[in-house]
Amino acid sequence: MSLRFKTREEFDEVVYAVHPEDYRPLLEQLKGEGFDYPRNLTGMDLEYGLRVVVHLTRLADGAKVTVYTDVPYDAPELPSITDLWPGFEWFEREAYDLVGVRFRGHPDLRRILTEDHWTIHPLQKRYDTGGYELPGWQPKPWPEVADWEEAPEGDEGGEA
Amino acid sequence: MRGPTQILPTDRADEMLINMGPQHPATHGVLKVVIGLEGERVTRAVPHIGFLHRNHEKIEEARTYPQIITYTDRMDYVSGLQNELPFILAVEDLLGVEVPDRAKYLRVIFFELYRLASHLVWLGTGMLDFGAITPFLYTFRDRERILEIVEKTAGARMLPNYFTFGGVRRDVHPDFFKDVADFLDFFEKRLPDYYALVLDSPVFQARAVGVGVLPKERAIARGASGPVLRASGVAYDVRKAEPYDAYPEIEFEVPVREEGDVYARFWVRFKEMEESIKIIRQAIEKTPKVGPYKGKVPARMKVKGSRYRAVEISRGHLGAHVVGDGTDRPYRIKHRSPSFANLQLIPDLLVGARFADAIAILSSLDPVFGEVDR
Amino acid sequence: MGLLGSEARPQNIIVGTLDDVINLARSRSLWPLTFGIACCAIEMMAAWTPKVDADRLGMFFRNSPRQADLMIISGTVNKKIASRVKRLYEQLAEPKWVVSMGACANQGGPFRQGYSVVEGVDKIVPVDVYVPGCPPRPEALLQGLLLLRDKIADRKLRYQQPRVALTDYDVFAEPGKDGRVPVL
Amino acid sequence: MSRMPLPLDRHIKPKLVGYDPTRPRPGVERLAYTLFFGSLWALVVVAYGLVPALFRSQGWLDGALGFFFYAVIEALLAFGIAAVVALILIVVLRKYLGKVQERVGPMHYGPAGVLQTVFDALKLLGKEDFAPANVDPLIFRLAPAITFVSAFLMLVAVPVAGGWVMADLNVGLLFIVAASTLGAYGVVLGGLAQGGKWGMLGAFRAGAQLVSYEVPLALALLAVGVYSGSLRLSDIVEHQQGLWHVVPMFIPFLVYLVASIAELKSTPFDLPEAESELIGGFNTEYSGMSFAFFFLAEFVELFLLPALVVVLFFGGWHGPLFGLDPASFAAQALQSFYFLVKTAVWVWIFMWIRATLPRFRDDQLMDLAWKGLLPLALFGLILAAFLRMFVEVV
Repeated sequence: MSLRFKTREEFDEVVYAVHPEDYRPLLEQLKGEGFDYPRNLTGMDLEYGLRVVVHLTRLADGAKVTVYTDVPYDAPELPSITDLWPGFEWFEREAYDLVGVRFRGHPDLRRILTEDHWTIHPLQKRYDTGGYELPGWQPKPWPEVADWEEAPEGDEGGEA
Repeated sequence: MRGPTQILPTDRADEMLINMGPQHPATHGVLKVVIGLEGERVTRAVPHIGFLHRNHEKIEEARTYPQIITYTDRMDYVSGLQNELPFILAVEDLLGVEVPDRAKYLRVIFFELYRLASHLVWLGTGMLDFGAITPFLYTFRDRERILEIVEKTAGARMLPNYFTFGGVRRDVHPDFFKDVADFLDFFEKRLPDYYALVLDSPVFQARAVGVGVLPKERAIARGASGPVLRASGVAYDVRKAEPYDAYPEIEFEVPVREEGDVYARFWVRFKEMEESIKIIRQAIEKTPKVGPYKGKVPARMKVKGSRYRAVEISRGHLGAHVVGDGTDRPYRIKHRSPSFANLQLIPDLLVGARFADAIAILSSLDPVFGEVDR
Repeated sequence: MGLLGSEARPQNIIVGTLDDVINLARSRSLWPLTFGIACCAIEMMAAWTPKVDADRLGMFFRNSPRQADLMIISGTVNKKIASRVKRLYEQLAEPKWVVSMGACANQGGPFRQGYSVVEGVDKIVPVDVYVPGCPPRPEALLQGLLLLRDKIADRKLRYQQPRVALTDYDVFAEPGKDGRVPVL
Repeated sequence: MSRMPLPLDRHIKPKLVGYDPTRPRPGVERLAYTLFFGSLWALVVVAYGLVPALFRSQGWLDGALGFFFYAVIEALLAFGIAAVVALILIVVLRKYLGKVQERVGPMHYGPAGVLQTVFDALKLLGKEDFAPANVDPLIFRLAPAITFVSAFLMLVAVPVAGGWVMADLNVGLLFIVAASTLGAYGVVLGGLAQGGKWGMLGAFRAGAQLVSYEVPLALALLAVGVYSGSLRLSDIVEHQQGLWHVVPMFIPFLVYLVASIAELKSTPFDLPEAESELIGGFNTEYSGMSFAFFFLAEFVELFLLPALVVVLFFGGWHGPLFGLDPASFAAQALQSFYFLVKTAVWVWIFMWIRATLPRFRDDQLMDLAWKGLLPLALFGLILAAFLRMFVEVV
C-alpha cells in the first residue's frame, strides 16, 4: 500500500502532511534515507484535534524535513518513534504531558514536566493560561481530507 | 495519588537508593536524580525534571510577539540574550523582514559575549563540583566585566531583552567596541590561568580522562548537541550547518574531539571560548561603522504560517517552532532546548560510573533548568 | 528554639541583655542555604563573588539545611517544587529566616498567571525580606540581606518574625482546582 | 493578611556598605594578624612557662591537692589554647581564601573582621541543636565530643620549647598516632548514627580514608623515631640540634605531609565531607553546637598537624638564641616564638594547598595510599634504619 501523504516546500525544508496511520511507515522510510538527527518534536492542539510535528535533519548534508499528522481528540494515539530516534523519548513524554498525545510503544510514557497526579493536559486550547476550563469552549469540526492527493484544507498552521 | 512521587524501595539487598536533588549543590539547579548505589558504584540513575516548569509555552500564547522576547530570555538564563534569537529569526522568516548588516554583526558580537559569559559560569560551577573553589571566584569576576559591557548598552545585566525583530533594540554605547576589545585583551591573559587551574591540573586530569564516555552513534541518536555532541566527534554546529546573521562571513573553527569523555567536553568548551574571542575580533572589524541598527518591521505584526529555526547557543541546538494564525499573538510556540535533550543521556552515562564521577559527568553536561523545564 | 527565645522579650534585664547579644551575633553570622532555583540563583552566586562579596559580612553558604540560618528563595517556585521548598524550610534549624529574591518569588513575576506557578513563595513559607527585581542585581540582594541583619539586631524595632505562611496553600493542588480566580 | 505584623521597618535606611574594594586596609589587617599571633604566643607562655614555674617555685606540686589544681588549670589552659587557635584560624582561613580568590573575606565586624568568628560561635551557641527522628541519640551526641577530644589530646604531647611541654611522654609518637586514630571514630560514628544516607556515605568514605592513611602516617612517624632513637617528642627535637630531619628524612617527610592532609580531611582529600557530592558527609545532620565541635576539631587539627611537621622535621623550637642560656626563661620564650612562627608558615602552606586543588576520587585516594605512600613509607623506614646504623658506626 502506498503511503498517504502530501509534500510541499516551505523555506528550506520539505514538509510532509501524512495520514496518522502512515505516520510511522513514513518516518521509517525517512530514517532509511539517512535523516539521523532528531531536531524537534512538537505536540499542538488545533481545536479540532491534536497535531504532532516532527523536525529531522541529516548531519551529512544538512537537509531538513518536517513531518506532521493530526489525530482526533477521542483517540489521540500515535505509534512511538523512540526506537528510531531515542532522542525523542523525552519529547514524546513532553507532548503527552502538555498536549495529551498518547504514544503506543513508548518505553516509559509518564508525565515529565508536571506532577504525576495531574489529570489535565494544560497546553490544550480548552484550558486558559491558569489551567481552568474555558466556559463554552467547543471543538471545531474535523476538516475532512477525502483524497490525500489533494491539498488538505485549512492545515496551514491552524485556525483561529 | 497526591504528594511527591513515591520511590519504591529497591528489591536488591546490596543497593541503596538516594534522592539527589532538587536541593543538591551539584545538580546546577533543580534536577532530581534517583541514584542506586552499590558501594560507590552507580547501578541506576533515573532523572526527574520539571521542578522549574514555568508554563513558558502556554503563557506565550497569551502575549504579543514583542512581549514574548522577554520570556525567551528567561529560558537559558545563564546565556540570556542568546535565547531570543531563534524565536526572532523564525518570526522574521514568516514576516519577511530584512535585517541590516550592522545589526547582524552586533547580534554576533553580543551572542558570542554571552557564550563567553555562559562558559565562564559553567567553568566555575563545574569546578565547584570537582571540589575546587577558587576557579569559581575567578570566572565570575571575569563574567562581571562582560555584564558591565552589556549593561552599558542594553541597560540590564543578565536578561537584557536587547535583540528585536529586524535587528537590535537600540544602537550601542559609543564606548562599546573599545570596551569589548579591552575585555578580550584582558581575557586572553586570563585564559592561561584557567588552563593551569583546570585542564592542565593533574588532579583534574585524573578525575576526567576516560570518565563518562559517550559514543558517537549514541550521541547522535539521543539528539545531544553543543559541546556534548562535539566532544564525541561529531562536527555539528548550527552556526555552520544553517548559518544565521553574520556567521557566513566570519571565519572560525568548530573544535571537535573524538574521546567523548568528561575531559573532552571540558576541552571543547575551552576551545570554544578561544574561538569566540576570534569571532568577536573579526566581527568588530567588519561591523559597518554607520548604518541602521534595525530593519523595517510592520507596526502590527500579523504572523501567519509555521516555521522552525535553530541557533547554536552555549549549550547546543536551541530551536523555536513558531505557529502563527494571522493574529498578533502566536497560536503555538515550542522551544526545543539543548539541555533537555542532553539530559536524556543521564542513564546512559551515569550507570556504571562511581558516585564522584556521576557528579563530574553532570557538571560536564552543563544543564540549565530554565530551558530544560521551560 | 535555641538556647534563648527570640520572640518573647523577657523583663529580666540580664537575660534581656544576653538576648540582645545573641541577636547581634545571629545578625552578624547569617549562613544561607545553597539552594538556587532559577535565574536569580546566578545573581545570588554573583553576590558572593569578588565584585560584591557578601562573605565580608560573615555570610557563607552551607549545603545542609541543618547548619543554615537563612534560605534565599532565588527563583520561580512552581507547584512541583513547592512541597520541597516547604520541607526545606521545615528542615532549617531554628532560628531561621527567609529572603524572597526576585519578582517570581515575591508574587509570581512574569509567569504569574500560569497554571504551574505558585504566586509568591509567601503562600507556603513565611518571608522576612522581599527583594524586588527580575532578576535583582547582586547589590540589591546585599541590601536585602543588610535589611534582614538590621531587623534581627535592632532593639528599637522589636521585629516580630512571621512564623506562619500567609495562606494554608495546598502545595499539591492541581491547576483548575486551586481556588484562584480564572484568567480569561 | 491580618497575621502579618505591621511594617514597622519602613523608617529603616539600610546602611550602605561603605567599603571600597579597591582600597584595602593592609595596615589594620597586619595589626590584626600581629594581635592574633601575639595573643596566642602570650597564652602559650602563660600555659607552658609561667604557671608551671609558679607552682614549682612555691612547691605546690608536692601535695596531692596542689597537683590536682595544677592539672585542672593546665587542662583549662590547653582548652583555651585550642579554642583560641580555632577561633583565629577560622577567620584567618576565610581571609586567606579571600585573598587568593581576589576578594576580601570577612572585614566588617571588628577591625578587619577579627570578631567574625566570635559572632559565629555565639550564633551557633544560640542555635537549635537538632536531632532527627531516626538517630541513635547517645552516639549522635558523643561523636562530636570524641572528634574534638582526640584533636585536643594531641596538643598535650607537643613540645613548644626546651622543657615546655604539658606531658613529656616517653611514648609521645605512639600517643599521637593513637589520638589521631581516635578522631576517626568520632567521624565514622557521627556519620553512621545520624541515620541519613549522605551521612552514611560520608562515614564509609571517612572510615576507609582515615584508616588507610593512618598506616603510612604511622610508618613515617616510626621512621623518625628510628632515626632519632627515641619516641619522646622532646628527644626528637633535641636530636635535630645540628641538622633538621627534613634533609635525611625527606621521604618520610613527604609521606607525612600527604598523609596528614588526608587526616585533616581538607582538599584534595576532603571526600568524607565532599560538600558538592555528599552535602556535608558525616556532618550533614548536625546543627548548633554539635556542628561547632566538628568545626572546632577541624581547625585544631589544622594547627596541630603542621605543628607536628615542625616538631618532627623542621627542628621544632630550634633557632638562634643570641647567647642566651638555653635553660633560662627568656630563651624558652624565644624558642616557643620560633616554634609558633614555623608552625604558622606550615599552616599557611596547608591553606594554600586547600585553596588550589580539586578533589580526588575515592579509588584514586586508596590507590595513592596503598600503592604509593605505603611502599614509600616502608622504604623510608628502611632508609632511616640504615642511616641510624651509619650514624652510630661513625
